Amino acid sequence: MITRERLVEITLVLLLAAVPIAAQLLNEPFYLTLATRVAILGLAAVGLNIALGLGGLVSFGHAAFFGVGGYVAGVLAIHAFNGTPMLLGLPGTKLMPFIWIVAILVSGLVALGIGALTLRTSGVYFIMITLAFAQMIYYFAISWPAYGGEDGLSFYVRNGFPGVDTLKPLPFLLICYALLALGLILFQVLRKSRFGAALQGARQNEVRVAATGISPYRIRLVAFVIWAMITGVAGALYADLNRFVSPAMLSWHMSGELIVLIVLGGVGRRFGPVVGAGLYVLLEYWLGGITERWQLFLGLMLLGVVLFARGGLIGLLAGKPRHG
Amino acid sequence: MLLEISGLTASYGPVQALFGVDLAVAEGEMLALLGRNGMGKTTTIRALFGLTPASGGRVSFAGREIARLAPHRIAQLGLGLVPEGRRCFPNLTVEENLVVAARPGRWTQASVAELFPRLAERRRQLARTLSGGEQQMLAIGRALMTNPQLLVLDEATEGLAPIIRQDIWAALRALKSGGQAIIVVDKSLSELLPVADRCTILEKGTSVWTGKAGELSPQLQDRYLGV
Amino acid sequence: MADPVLSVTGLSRSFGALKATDEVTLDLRPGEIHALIGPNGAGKSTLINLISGALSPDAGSVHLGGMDVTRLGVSARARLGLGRTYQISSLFPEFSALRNVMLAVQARQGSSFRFFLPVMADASLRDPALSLLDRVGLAARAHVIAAELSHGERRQLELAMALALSPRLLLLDEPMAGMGPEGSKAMTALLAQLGHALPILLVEHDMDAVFALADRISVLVYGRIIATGSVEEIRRDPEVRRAYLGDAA
Amino acid sequence: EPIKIGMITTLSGGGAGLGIDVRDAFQLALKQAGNAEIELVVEDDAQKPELAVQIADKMIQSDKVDLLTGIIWSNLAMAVVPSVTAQEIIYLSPNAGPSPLAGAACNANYFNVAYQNDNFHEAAGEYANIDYSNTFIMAPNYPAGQDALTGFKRYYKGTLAGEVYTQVGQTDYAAEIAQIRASGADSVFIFLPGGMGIAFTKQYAQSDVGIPLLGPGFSFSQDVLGAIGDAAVGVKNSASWSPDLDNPANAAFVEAFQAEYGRLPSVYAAQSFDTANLILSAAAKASVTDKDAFRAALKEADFASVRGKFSFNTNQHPIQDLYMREVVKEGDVITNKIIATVFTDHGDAYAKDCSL
Amino acid sequence: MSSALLVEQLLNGLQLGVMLYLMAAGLTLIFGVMGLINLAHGSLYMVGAFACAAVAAWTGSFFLALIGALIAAAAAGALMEILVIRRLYGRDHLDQVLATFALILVFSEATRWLFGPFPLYLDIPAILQGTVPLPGGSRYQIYRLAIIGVGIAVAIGLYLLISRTRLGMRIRAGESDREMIAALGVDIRTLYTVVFALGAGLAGLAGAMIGPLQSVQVGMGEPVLILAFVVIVIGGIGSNRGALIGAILVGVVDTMGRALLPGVLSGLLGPSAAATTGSSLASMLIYLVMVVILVFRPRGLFPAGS
Ligand SMILES: Nc1ncnc2c1ncn2[C@@H]1O[C@H](COP(=O)(O)OP(=O)(O)OP(=O)(O)O)[C@@H](O)[C@H]1O
Ligand SMILES: Nc1ncnc2c1ncn2[C@@H]1O[C@H](COP(=O)(O)OP(=O)(O)OP(=O)(O)O)[C@@H](O)[C@H]1O
Ligand SMILES: [Mg+2]
Ligand SMILES: [Mg+2]
Repeated sequence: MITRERLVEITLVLLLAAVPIAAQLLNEPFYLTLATRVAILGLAAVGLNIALGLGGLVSFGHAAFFGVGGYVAGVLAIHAFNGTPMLLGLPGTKLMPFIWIVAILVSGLVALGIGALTLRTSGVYFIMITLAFAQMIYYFAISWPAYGGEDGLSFYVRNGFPGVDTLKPLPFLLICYALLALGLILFQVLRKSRFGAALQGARQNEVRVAATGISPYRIRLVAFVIWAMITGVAGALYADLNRFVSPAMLSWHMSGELIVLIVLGGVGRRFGPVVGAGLYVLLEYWLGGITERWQLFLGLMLLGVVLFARGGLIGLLAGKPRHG
Repeated sequence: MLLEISGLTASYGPVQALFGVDLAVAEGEMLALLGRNGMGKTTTIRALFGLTPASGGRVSFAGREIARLAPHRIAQLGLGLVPEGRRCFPNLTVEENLVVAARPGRWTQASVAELFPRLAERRRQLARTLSGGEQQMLAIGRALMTNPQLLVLDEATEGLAPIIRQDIWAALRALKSGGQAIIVVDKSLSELLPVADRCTILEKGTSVWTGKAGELSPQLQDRYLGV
Repeated sequence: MADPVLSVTGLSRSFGALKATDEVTLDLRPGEIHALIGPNGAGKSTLINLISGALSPDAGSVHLGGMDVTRLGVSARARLGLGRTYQISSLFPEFSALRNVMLAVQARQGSSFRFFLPVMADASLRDPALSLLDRVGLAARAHVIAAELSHGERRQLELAMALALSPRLLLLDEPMAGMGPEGSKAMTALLAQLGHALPILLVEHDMDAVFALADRISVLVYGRIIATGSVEEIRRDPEVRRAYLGDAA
Repeated sequence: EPIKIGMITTLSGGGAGLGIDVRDAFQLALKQAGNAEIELVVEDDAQKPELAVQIADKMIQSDKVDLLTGIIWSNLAMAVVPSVTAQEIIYLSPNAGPSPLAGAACNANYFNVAYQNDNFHEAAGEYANIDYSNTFIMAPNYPAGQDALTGFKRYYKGTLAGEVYTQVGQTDYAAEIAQIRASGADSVFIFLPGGMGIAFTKQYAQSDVGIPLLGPGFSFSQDVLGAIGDAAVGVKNSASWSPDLDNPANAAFVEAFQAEYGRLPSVYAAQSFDTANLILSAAAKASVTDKDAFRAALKEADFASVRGKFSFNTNQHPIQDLYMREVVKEGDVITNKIIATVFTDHGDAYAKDCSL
Repeated sequence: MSSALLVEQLLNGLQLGVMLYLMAAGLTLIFGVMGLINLAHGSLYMVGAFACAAVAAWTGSFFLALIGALIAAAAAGALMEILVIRRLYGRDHLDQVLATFALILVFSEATRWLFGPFPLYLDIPAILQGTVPLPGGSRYQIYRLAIIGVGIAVAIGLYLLISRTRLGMRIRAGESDREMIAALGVDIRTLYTVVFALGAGLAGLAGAMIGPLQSVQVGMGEPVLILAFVVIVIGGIGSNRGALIGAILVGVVDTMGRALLPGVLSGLLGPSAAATTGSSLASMLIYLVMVVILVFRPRGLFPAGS
C-alpha cells in the first residue's frame, strides 16, 4: 500500500532528480549549486536525525563534527596542494574517497571522546555540554594560526573523485546525491534494526531500557559516533562545495541551523532532513534575492512552520507517522 | 441537581473514548462511577474538568454550563480533583502541596492532618520521596484543601493499605453526611457500595446503567464489572 | 530445602534520619510466591529498589542464585535474571504493545548491536513476544500504542515485558493496583499459574490476591520485618492486624 | 557597454552599519555618474563566510556579473576572493585587505582599493614614536588582530608595556583595563573593530585610567563615534582618509553623502566611493568583456580619489598617504580631524612576495 | 601580579559574574518553570538596552530609561509568550529551539528596522560616573559597584519570591505538572505569562544596565546568551542560587584566565606567542570548567529541587 508519506517521498525524489534537468533547460547552473547545498545539508541532517529522531539526543554541538569534517577536507587538500607533509609525516590528499574516510575516522574519534564524557548527562544538560565542546573547538580554530584561524582555509580547487570531473557542478551534485541516498538508506535500516529499537526505547524510557538489561549509555554512544561520522562526511562535502572551510562551520549558529532544518522537515521522519534542507535553502535564496530584510521574513516563516505545521513539513504533507 | 452531564462525548486525538455519558449528582450525594478497565471513567472525569475537551454534550454545574470553560475556571467553581495516579507536585514539600491551590473553607492544614496524621509527620518532605500510599493521601488532602462543593476521586484508595482504606472510607462517609457531594471511582466494590448512594456504570464510553447502589444486582455486576 | 533464588541479608538504607529499610533479611525459594505486605511508607518499594539495584544499600547484601550482586547496577542484575515491574507503569509509550515486548525479548538475547536486520521481520523476536502477550491476555491489543492502553492493560503489558526477560525470579510492586475486579481475578490466576515455575516476590495491598496467592508472607513495618509466616499465621497475628490489616482479614 | 556589478556585503546583524555605508556610497557614486549602463546587484552576506561564497557563486553563475565587490571582513574576503579570481572574475575590495592576498596569493583579478590590513596600524606605530616609548598594545585573537599588532610593531621603536590578545566578540574589558593601569605604559594602542571598540573605549574612559589611547581608524570611524560619544574625544587614530581631508573631490563627496543620507560618511564609505569611481574610470576606457584591457585600465587608477592621490602598487594594493586623526566634537557632532601626515606614498610590506 | 591587582581582578570577576547573573536569572526562571529553552532571551536583553538608550536620549534621565527598559522588555516578553511561546509548552525542546531561533531573527531585524543599522549611544548616569580608590592604589568604577549591588538585590528578591510566596510555589508546581495545577483552579496560563514577562524584564534590566558599558547594537545579546546558558547549566537549571554561584564562578574563572594565563605561559613560549596561546586557552577555559563540572555533577552544582 502506498501511504501518503511514501507519496511525498517519491515526489521529492523526482523533484531532486528534476533539478539538473531544469538547470540545463533554463541555463541556470546555479540551481545545481543550490541542489548540492540541499543534498549536503540534508546529509548532515540525516546524521542528526539518527541521534535526535531515533535517540532523542538533542545537542547543540554537532557543528563540531561538521566543522571537523570540513577541516579534514581543507587540511588534506592544502597539504596535497603545497606538497608538505602533515602530522606524523603523512601526506595530504586531494581524493574525495580518502578524505571521506579520514573525515569519518576523525569525527568518529572526536565523537567517541566527547560522547564518552557527555552521555552521562541528559536533557538540557546534554544540549549544553555538547555546546561547550563545540565552543572549545570553535575558539581553538579561531585562534590557531596554522590553518588560517578565523580567516579560514581556502583551497581554490575542489578535490577530485576518480573518473569524475568534480570541478563541474553536475558531477559533484551527483556525488552528493549518492551519498545522501546512502545516508537515507542507512537511516532506514538502522531505524528498523535491533539497534534502532533499543535506541528508540532509550529515548522513550531510559529507566525501562536499563531494567531490561540494555545499557542506554552504550547504545547512545554508538549512535552518537555514527551521527558524527555522517555529519563529518557532510562537512567534508560542504568544504568541497565552497572550496573553503572556516570556524563559522563550527559555530553554534551552524548547529542551530541544522536543528532548524530537521525540525522544519520533521524530526524522526526519513525524508525530514531533505525536505527541511530544501525548504531552508530555497527560502534563504529566494528571500535573500528580494529583500535586504530577508532574515525578518525567514524568521516569520520559520515561526509559521513551527506553530502551525506540527511534525514539520512532512507532518503537514503526510500526516502523523505510523508507529509500530 | 448539583452536576448534570448529558450526552458527553470526547476523544483523544482521532481516538474517540466517550460516546455519550449521562450522569447526575445531587448535593450531599455520593455517586460511584463504575466500569471495567478502559471503559471511560477517567476520561469522563477529565472531560468534566476540561482536561480532555468535550467534543459534544452538556455539563452543567450548579446551574451553569461549564463544558467549554478552561480547567482552572471549572475548578474555581467548586470542583476538587484527586486524579488517577496521584500526581502530587514532586518538587514541592507536603505542606506546599497542600497550600498551593488552597481556598478558604472548613478544610485547613489542621483538619487534613487529623485525617492523615502520616502527612503531618512528613510536612517538610518533598512529595517526590513519599511512598505510594502517602502520595495518595496527599492527593486527597490537596483536593480537600480547595474546599470543593463536589469532590471527584479517581481511584480513591489505589495503593493504600487496608487499614488506611478503612479510614478513607470513613472519612468520605463523614464528608458526605456533612453535605459534601462526591463522585468516586474505585475498584473495591465491597468497600465502595456500602458508602455510595447511587451508581453509574460505563461500558465502552457510554453510560449503560444508573441506579441506587443497593440495587446493583450480582447479575449486573457480573455483566458490566466482571465480578 | 532447595537453595533460595534470592536472599537478602541485613539490608539497610536510610534517607536522612529515616531508616526506610532496617536490617531486612528475607529469602525467596524456588517455586514460591512470597508476599511482602505492610503499611504505606513501610519501605516495601524501597526494598524492591534495593534488590533490583535502583538504590544502593548502606549495609547488607543481596545474593542472586548464590552470587553476590550487591555492587551491580540495574542492567547487570536484569541480565542475571532479575525481572521486575514498577509501581507506576513504565513502558515505551510510542511503541505498540508488541514492540514493547519485542524490545524486552531482544534485551534478553543480548543482541542490541545488530544494525541491519529489520526487527519486525524477525521471527525470533516476534513469535516469543506474541506468545507472551497471549499469556497475559493482551493478544488482541498487540498493535495498540502503549500510550493508548488503559491503566489495567498497561499493567498486563508490564508483566509481559518482565516475563520476556525469562527471569529467574520476579519482583512485582503492586501488580493489581488500579485493576478492576475482573482484571484482578485474571491477574491472580495468571500469577498463580506462573508462580510454580517462577518464584515471585509480591508487594500488594489487595489482600484477596495476597491471601489467594502467597505461599509465605512477610510483614514490613517501619523498615523492619515484624513477622514472616504462612497465610494463616499472618492473618491471625494480632500485631499485623493492628498495624496493617484492620478488619480486612 | 553594459556592466553588471555584484556587491556582497553585510547588511544585517551587528556589522550592518559598515555594509550599509559601503552600499550607500557606491550607489551615490553611480547615481552621480548617471551611467545607465551599469547595473548593481546587492546581497547580504550576514557576515557569514559560507553564505558569502554561495552568493558569489550565484552572482557569477546566475546573475552573470562582470565584477564583484563589497566585502567588509577579511575572513569573508579570504573565503570568496580566491575562488572568484580563479574563475576569471575581477574582484575589487572596498575594505578588507588580508595579508595573504597582498603577498604570495595575490592575483591579477584582485584589486584592493582600500588598504592592506596592516597599513593603518603601521601608521599608528610610526606616529607613536613621536611621543611615546612604552606602549601597551591589544587586539582580538584572530588573524586580522594578529596582523594589526604585527603592523604596529613593524614601525614602532619603543618598548611594549604589554601585548594582549582578547577574545573575538568580547564585550567586557575590565580585566584588561586593570592590566593597562598596572602596566606603567605611557600610551595604549588598540585594534578592536565594531562593537568591541565601542565597549572598550567607553569602559576605558569610565575607568579614569588617563593613559593616551591610539588606534586604527576602524575603531573610531564615523559609524561608531555616535555610539561611543564623548568618551572617544581626543583619541588619535590612523587612516587613509578623513572627512576634513582637503581636496575638492572629498569636499564634494562629504557634502553629497550628507545631503543624500543625512549623516557623515565613514572611511568605509570613502573607500567604497573610490571603488565605484575607479570602476567608472576603467569602464570609460575599456570594455569589461576584454579582461586584459579592463584590468590595465583599472590599474591606471585614473580617477579623482577622495583620498587626494591614489595609485596601485605592483600587487594591486594602494599606494597612498596615511594620516593621524583626532576625534573632536564640533557642536553636537563627533568626528575626526587630521592632525598629521604619517606616511606619504605608502605601500605595504607584502608586495615583494607578490609575483605580479 | 601584585596583590592589589589580584584583588582588583577578583572584583572584576565578581562584577562580570553578577552581570551574567542578571541575564541568567531570567533564563533559569523561564527554563526551570516552563521547561522552555528560550534562545530569544538575548533578544530581550537587546530590547532592554535599546529601550534604555532610546528613553535616555529622549528624556535625558537614565533612571527613567531603566524603568522604560524594564517595561519594554517585560511587555515584549508578555507579547512573545502570548503569541508564540504559549503554543510551545507541550512540545519538545526542538520545536522551542526552532521557534526561538526564528524569534531571534525577527527581533534583530525588527530592531534594526526601527533604530537603523548603527549602534546607539548610552552612557552612565552622572551620579554613578567616576571611580573610587581601591586599597593598593588602584581605582574601581562606581557604576560597576552599583551593578554588583543590583545583582545581589535581584538574587535575594527572586529567592524570596520563589521560595516564600504562593506565587513561587505555584510556579514550582507548574514546573512539574501544568495540567494538575490548572485542575486545582490555578490560572496557569496567566501565571506563565507573568513569569515569562518577569524573566524578560530581568533580561531587559540586564541589557539596560550593561548598555552603558558596551555597544548597544543589534546582535549584542547572543554572546551573553551562550554564556548565560553555560552559567545556568553549571549552576543547575531552575536554581536561582545555582545561577548566582555559577555566574560568579564563570565571571571569576574567565577574568582570572584572561589575566593570568598569558603571564604563566610567557616563560615557556615568549611574550607574543604566550599572548595568543594564553588568550585562546582563556576563551576555552569556562567551557572546560563546565565540562569538568558536568562530568562529575551531571545535573549541575545545585540541581533544582534538592
Ligand atoms: N492518552 C490517551 N490516548 C489515547 N487513548 C486513550 C488515552 N487514554 C485513554 N485512552 C483510551 O480511552 C479509553 C478510556 O480510557 P479511560 O482511561 O477513561 O478508562 P478507565 O475507565 O478510566 O479505565 P481504568 O479503570 O483502567 O482506569 C480506553 O480505551 C483507553 O485505551
Ligand atoms: N529519596 C527519599 N528521601 C526521603 N525519604 C524517602 C525517600 N524515598 C522514600 N522515602 C521514605 O521512605 C519510606 C518508605 O517508602 P517506600 O516507597 O519504600 O514505601 P512503601 O512501603 O512502598 O509504601 P506504599 O505501600 O505506600 O507504596 C516512606 O516514608 C518515604 O517517604
Ligand atoms: Mg481510569
Ligand atoms: Mg510502594
